[in-house]
Amino acid sequence: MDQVINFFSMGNYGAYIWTAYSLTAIVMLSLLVTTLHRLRKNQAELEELQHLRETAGQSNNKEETARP
Amino acid sequence: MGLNFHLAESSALILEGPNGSGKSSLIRILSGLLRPRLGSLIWQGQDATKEPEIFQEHIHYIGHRNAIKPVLTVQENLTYWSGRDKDDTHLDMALDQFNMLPLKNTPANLLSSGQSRRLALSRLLASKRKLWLLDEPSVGLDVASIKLLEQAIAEHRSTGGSVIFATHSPIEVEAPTKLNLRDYSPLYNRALINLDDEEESWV
Amino acid sequence: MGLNFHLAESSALILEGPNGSGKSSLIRILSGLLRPRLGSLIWQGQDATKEPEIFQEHIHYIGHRNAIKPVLTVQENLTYWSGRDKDDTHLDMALDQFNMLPLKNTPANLLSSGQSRRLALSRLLASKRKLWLLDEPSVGLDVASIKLLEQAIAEHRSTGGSVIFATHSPIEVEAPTKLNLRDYSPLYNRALINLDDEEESWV
Amino acid sequence: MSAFLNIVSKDLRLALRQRSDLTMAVLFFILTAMLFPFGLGPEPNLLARIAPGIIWVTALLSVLLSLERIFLADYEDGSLEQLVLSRASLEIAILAKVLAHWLTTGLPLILAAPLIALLFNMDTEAMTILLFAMLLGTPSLSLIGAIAATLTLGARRGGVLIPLLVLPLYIPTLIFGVGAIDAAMNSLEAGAVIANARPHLLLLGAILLVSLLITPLAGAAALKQALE
Amino acid sequence: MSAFLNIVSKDLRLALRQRSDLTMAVLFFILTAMLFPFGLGPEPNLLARIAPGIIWVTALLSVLLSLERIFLADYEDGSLEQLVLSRASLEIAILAKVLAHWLTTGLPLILAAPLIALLFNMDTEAMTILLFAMLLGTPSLSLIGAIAATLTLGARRGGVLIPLLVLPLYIPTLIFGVGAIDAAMNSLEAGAVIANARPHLLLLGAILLVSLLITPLAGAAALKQALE
Amino acid sequence: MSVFHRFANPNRFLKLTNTVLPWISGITVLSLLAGLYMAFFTSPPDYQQGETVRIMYIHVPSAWMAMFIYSSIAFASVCSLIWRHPLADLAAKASAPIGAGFTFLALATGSLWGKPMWGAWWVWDARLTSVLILFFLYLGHMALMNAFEEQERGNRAAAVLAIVGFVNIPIIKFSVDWWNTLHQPASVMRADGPSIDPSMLWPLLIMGLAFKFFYLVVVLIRIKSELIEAKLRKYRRAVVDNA
Ligand code: HEM
Ligand SMILES: Nc1ncnc2c1ncn2[C@@H]1O[C@H](COP(=O)(O)OP(=O)(O)OP(=O)(O)O)[C@@H](O)[C@H]1O
Ligand SMILES: Nc1ncnc2c1ncn2[C@@H]1O[C@H](COP(=O)(O)OP(=O)(O)OP(=O)(O)O)[C@@H](O)[C@H]1O
Ligand SMILES: [Mg+2]
Ligand SMILES: [Mg+2]
Repeated sequence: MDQVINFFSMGNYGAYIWTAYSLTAIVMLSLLVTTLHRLRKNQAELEELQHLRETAGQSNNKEETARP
Repeated sequence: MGLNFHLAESSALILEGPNGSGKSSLIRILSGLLRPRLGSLIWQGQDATKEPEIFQEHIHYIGHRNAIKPVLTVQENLTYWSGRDKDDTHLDMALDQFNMLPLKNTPANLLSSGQSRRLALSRLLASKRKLWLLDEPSVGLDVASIKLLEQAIAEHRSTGGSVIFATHSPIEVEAPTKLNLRDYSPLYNRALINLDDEEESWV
Repeated sequence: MGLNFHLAESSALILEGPNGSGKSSLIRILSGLLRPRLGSLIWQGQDATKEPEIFQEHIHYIGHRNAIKPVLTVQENLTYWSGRDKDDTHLDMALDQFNMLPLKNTPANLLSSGQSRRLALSRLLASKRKLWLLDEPSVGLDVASIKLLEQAIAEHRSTGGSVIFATHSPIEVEAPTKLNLRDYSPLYNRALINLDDEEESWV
Repeated sequence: MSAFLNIVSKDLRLALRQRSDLTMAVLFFILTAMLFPFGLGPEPNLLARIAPGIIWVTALLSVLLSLERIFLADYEDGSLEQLVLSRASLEIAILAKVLAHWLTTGLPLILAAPLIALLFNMDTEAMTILLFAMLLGTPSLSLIGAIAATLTLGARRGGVLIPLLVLPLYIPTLIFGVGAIDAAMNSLEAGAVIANARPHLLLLGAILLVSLLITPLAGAAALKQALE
Repeated sequence: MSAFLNIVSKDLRLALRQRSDLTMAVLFFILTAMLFPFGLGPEPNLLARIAPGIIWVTALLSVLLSLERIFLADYEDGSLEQLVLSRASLEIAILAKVLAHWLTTGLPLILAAPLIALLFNMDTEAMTILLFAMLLGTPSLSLIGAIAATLTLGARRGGVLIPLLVLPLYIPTLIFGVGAIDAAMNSLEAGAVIANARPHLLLLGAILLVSLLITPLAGAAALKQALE
Repeated sequence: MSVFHRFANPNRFLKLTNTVLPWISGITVLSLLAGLYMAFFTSPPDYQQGETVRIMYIHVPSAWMAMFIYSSIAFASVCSLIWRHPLADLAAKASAPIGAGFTFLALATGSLWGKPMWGAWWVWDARLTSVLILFFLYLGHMALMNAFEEQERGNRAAAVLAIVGFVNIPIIKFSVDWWNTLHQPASVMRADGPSIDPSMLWPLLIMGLAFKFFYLVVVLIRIKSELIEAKLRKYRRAVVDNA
C-alpha cells in the first residue's frame, strides 16, 4: 500500500506530474475521438447520398433521353 | 462536348447566354484572373494557361465593377489607370469619345451610373491594348452612349484590334461571331451535371 | 419650368432620359434618401418633405447597388432584409418568382451579376410595400428574367401597388405614364443652367 | 518605377482626400499612450522605465487597426482586378501600396512619438534611439501587416482574423524595438549609447530586409488567389 | 419589459450568428495583453506591479473598438428607424442594446481576465478584486461608450471620433478600477484586502449608477437627432 | 510530378491508407505502452529535478511534434502552391488541429514542470515565447482555412501563411543557443550526439516514436474524412443543381 501511495505522490510532485499526464491523455484522446466521430458521420452521410443519387440518377437519365 | 474557339485579328466575339451561364467566368478565364480547371489557352501560338502574364499586357478587361475611386475626379481616375501623364492629350481624346469631357473635373462620387460606366470605358482608349474583354459594357448606358461604344469598337477593329464581349442587350458590331453559352453550362444543360466541373476553354 | 406629377394607386411611372439627367436623383428624393432643395413631396395628403419617415414604411427602394452581403447565402441575405422568419414560406415564394429557388443555399459571392440582381429584386416580394422605387431594375437580367420582372410588376399593380422605375432598356408594363427627364436637367436643357439647382418634385 | 510612383501618389492623394484615414492611427496612438499614466500611477521612474514598451505596443496597435484598409476598398470596387492586369508587376504594386500605407500611418506615428516620449519622461538620448528604432521598425509592421491584409481579403471574418494572424508575427519587431531603447537607457556612459543599441537596430534592419523580400512574394500570391 | 428582452435576445442572436463580433473583443484583449511582457521585459515583479493597469487599459481598448457596432448596423439598414417608431420606449431600448453589448464584450473580457492575470503573476487575492472591479466597471464602459456611439451616428468620420469622445470619459473608471487592485495588492494583512479595496469599488459602483441614469436620456436624445 | 500524381488519385490513396492503418495503429499502442512503462518504472529520478523529470517523457515529445507537424504543414503548403496538389491541401488541413493540440501540450506540460523547477508557471523567455507564437500561428492557420466560403481559397491563403510562419521554427529550435534562457538547451538532437543517460534516453525516444505514430494514425483518418467530405460537397451541389 505504501508503495502505491509512494508511487502516486511522486516525491510530493504528484500533483504536477499526474496533471501533466492526464492533460496529455485528454488532449490526445479527444483528438482521436473527434476524428473518428467525424469519419463515421461522413461515411454514413455519403452512403445515404450515394443511395439517393443512384435512384435520382436513374430518373434523371430517363428525362434526358426524353429531351428533344 | 467541350467548348472550343479561335479568335483572329480584327474580329469581334459576342458571348450570349442566360444569367449564370458562365459568360463572366469565361471572360475572367480569358483575362487570366481565373484559372481553368481543364482546357488550355493559346495566345499567338504559346500556351498561356499557366502563365497568363505573357498576354496580359495585350488585353484590357472591364468587368461588372467600374474600379472608380469616388473621392478622385474623373480625370484623376483616368490618369491613374492609363499610366499616362496628367496632361497627355490622349486622355482628353479618350474622355471625349465617350462624351465625358465636360465632366473632366467632377469628383467621381457625383457621377450617375451611366457616366461611371462611360468613364470606365474611356480607359480602353487611354491605354491601347490589342484585345478588349468587356463584360456587359453597355450596362447603364443610354442609347446615345451605346452608339459611342459601337463607334469605339469599330475604330478599334479597324486598327487591327479584337474584342470579346458579353451582353444581354444588343450592341451592334460588324460581322460578329456569336457564341451562346447556354449549352455549355451545367445550370442549363443537364447532361453536363454528372461530368464533374468541366468548365473549359481553348482560345 | 418645374417638374410636377401625381401618382395614383395601381399605376406605373417610367422615368426616362439620358445618362445624368437625374433619374436616380429623383428616385432618391422620392425615397427620402435625398432632400429636395426646392419643392415638396406630398404623401396621401400630408407634406412629407421634412419628415420622410411617415411614408418610408410604405416604399421599397432598390438602387444601383444590390446591398447583398457576399458572406451570407441567398436565403440568409433575403431573410436579413425582409425581417421575416427564416422558414417563412413567403421567402421561398419570393425567390421562386425570380427563379432563384435552386440557388437558395449558394453563398452570394458565387452569384453571377444577373443572379444578384434577381436576388435584390426578390426582396420586393418578401416585404410587401405599397410603392416600389426601382432604379434600372433590369440591369444584367437576361430576357427570361426581364419577363419575370414584368410579371411581378403586373401582379403588384393588380393588388393596388404602384411602381416608379428608371430604365434605359425597355420594360413592358400596362398603361405606363412616361416622364422624360431630359428637359428638366441642366445638363441637357441649357435654359436651366442659370437657374441654380432647380431639381424639384411634387408627388 | 513610374508605375510604382503612380500607385504611391494615387494612394497618398486618396488618403489626403479622406483625411480620417490619416488622422485615425495617430489619434489612436496618442490617446492610448496617454491612458497608461492614468492606469499605472504617476511615478516618473516607473513611467520612464516602461515608456519604450508602451510606445511600441501602442504604435503596433495603431498600425494593426489601419491594416484592413490597405487593400479592402480596392478589392471591393474592382480596382484590384485592374491592378493585377496592369502592366506593372504585382510585386512592385504591393510594395507601392505598402509604402503609401507607411507614409500615412507609420510616418505620422514617428512624428508623434517624441510627444509621447516627453510625457513619459524619456531622456533625449533614448528618444533619438526610439526614433531610429521606429524608423527601422514601422516599415516592417506595414509590410508584415500587408500579408495578413491580402490573406484575409474576402474572408468571412476578415477584421477579426487580421490581429490573430499579425500579432504573432509582430512580436520580434516589438522585442528588438524595445530592446534598442532599453539598451540605450541602461548605458552608463554617453558614448556607449549607440554601441549598446546597435545590435538591436541591426536586427530590426534584418527583419525589415526579410519582410521586404517576403511581402511582395507572399502578397502577390495571396492577391491572385483572392481574385479567383 | 418584454420589448426589452426582445431586443436583448435579438442582438444576442445576431452576435452569435456572426461569431466574429463575439470573439473579436476577447481575442484582441488576450493578444494585446500578451504584447506587454514582450515589450516590457520578463521581470516578474515589474509585470505583477503593472498588471492591473495593463489589464484595465487593454480591456478599455477592447470595449472601445466594439462600440461602433452597437448602433451603426442598425442605423445603416434602417432598423433604428423602426426602433424609434416602435411602441417601446427609446430609453428602455437603449438599455437593452447596451446590455446585449455588455454580454457580448464585457462579460467575455471578465472571463478571460484570470488567464491574463496568471500570465502576469498576479496573486489570487488581487485577482478576486480584479474580477469584482471589472464586474462593476465594464458595464459603465458599455454605457458611457453607447453615448458616444449614438452621438457619432451619421458623422462623416464616426469611427475616428469615438475614441476622442470616449477615452476622456473612461478615465475615472480606469483610475478607480486600477486603484482597487493596487489597494488589494498593497495590503499587508490578508483581512485588510477587502477593506482597502472597498472605497474604490464603491466609487466604481457610483459611476455605474450615474451612467445608468444618464445613458438612456442622453442616448435617446442623440438617437432622435441622428435620424432627423 | 508523376510521382505526386500517382498519389493524387484519391482511390489509390484510400486503398493505401486502409492497408497501413491497422499496422501503424498497432505500433502506436505498443510503443505507447512500452514508453509509459519505462517512463514510470525503469527510468530513475533525476539527481537535480527529482521525480518531476518524468514530465519530460511527454513534454519533450509534444514539443518535438509541435515543431515537426508545423514543418510538415509548411512543406505540404509549398507542394500545394507550386503543384496545386489536392492531397497536400488535405494533409495541411488535417494536420493543423493535431499540431495545435501538441503545442498546447508542450506549453501546458512545460508550465506544470516550470512551477516546481523555476518557481513560476510562466516566464517570458525566448524558447517559451516562440512556442507561444507557434501556438497562435496554428490558431491563425486554422481560422484562415475556415474563413472562406470556398474551401480552395482558404487552403491557398493558409498555405501562404504557413510558409511565412515557418520562420518561427528555427527560432524555437535555436532560441536556447542564441539567447540565454532558463530553458534547457538541446541534449538529444544535437550535432555531437545525445548527452543524456541511456536509462532516460530510451523511454524518451520510445515515447517520441509513439507520438509520431499517433500523429500518423490520426492524420490519415482525418485525410480520409476530408476526402469523403469533398465528395459530399460535390454531391450536395449536384443535388441542388438538379432540384
Ligand atoms: C511552457 C514552458 C515550456 C515550453 C514552451 C517548452 C518548450 C520546449 C521545446 C519546444 C522543446 C524542444 C526543443 C528541441 O527539440 O530542440 C523542449 C525541450 C525540452 N524542455 Fe521544455 N519547455 C517548457 C518548459 C520546460 C521546463 C520547465 C523544463 C524543465 C525544467 C523543460 C525541459 C525541457 C527538456 C529537458 C527538453 C529536452 C531538450 C532536448 O533534449 O533537446 N522545459 N521544451
Ligand atoms: N467558384 C465557383 N464555383 C462554382 N460555381 C461558381 C463559382 N463562381 C461562380 N459560379 C457559378 O457559375 C455560374 C456562372 O457565373 P457567371 O458570373 O459566369 O455568369 P454570367 O453568364 O456572367 O451571368 P450574368 O449574365 O448574370 O452576368 C453561376 O451560376 C455561379 O453561381
Ligand atoms: N450632390 C450633387 N451636386 C451636384 N450635382 C450632382 C450631385 N449628385 C449628382 N449630381 C449630378 O446630377 C446628375 C444626375 O445624376 P443621376 O444619377 O440622377 O443620373 P441618372 O439619370 O440616374 O443617370 P444614369 O442613367 O446614368 O443612371 C449627374 O450629372 C450628376 O453628376
Ligand atoms: Mg456576368
Ligand atoms: Mg442612375
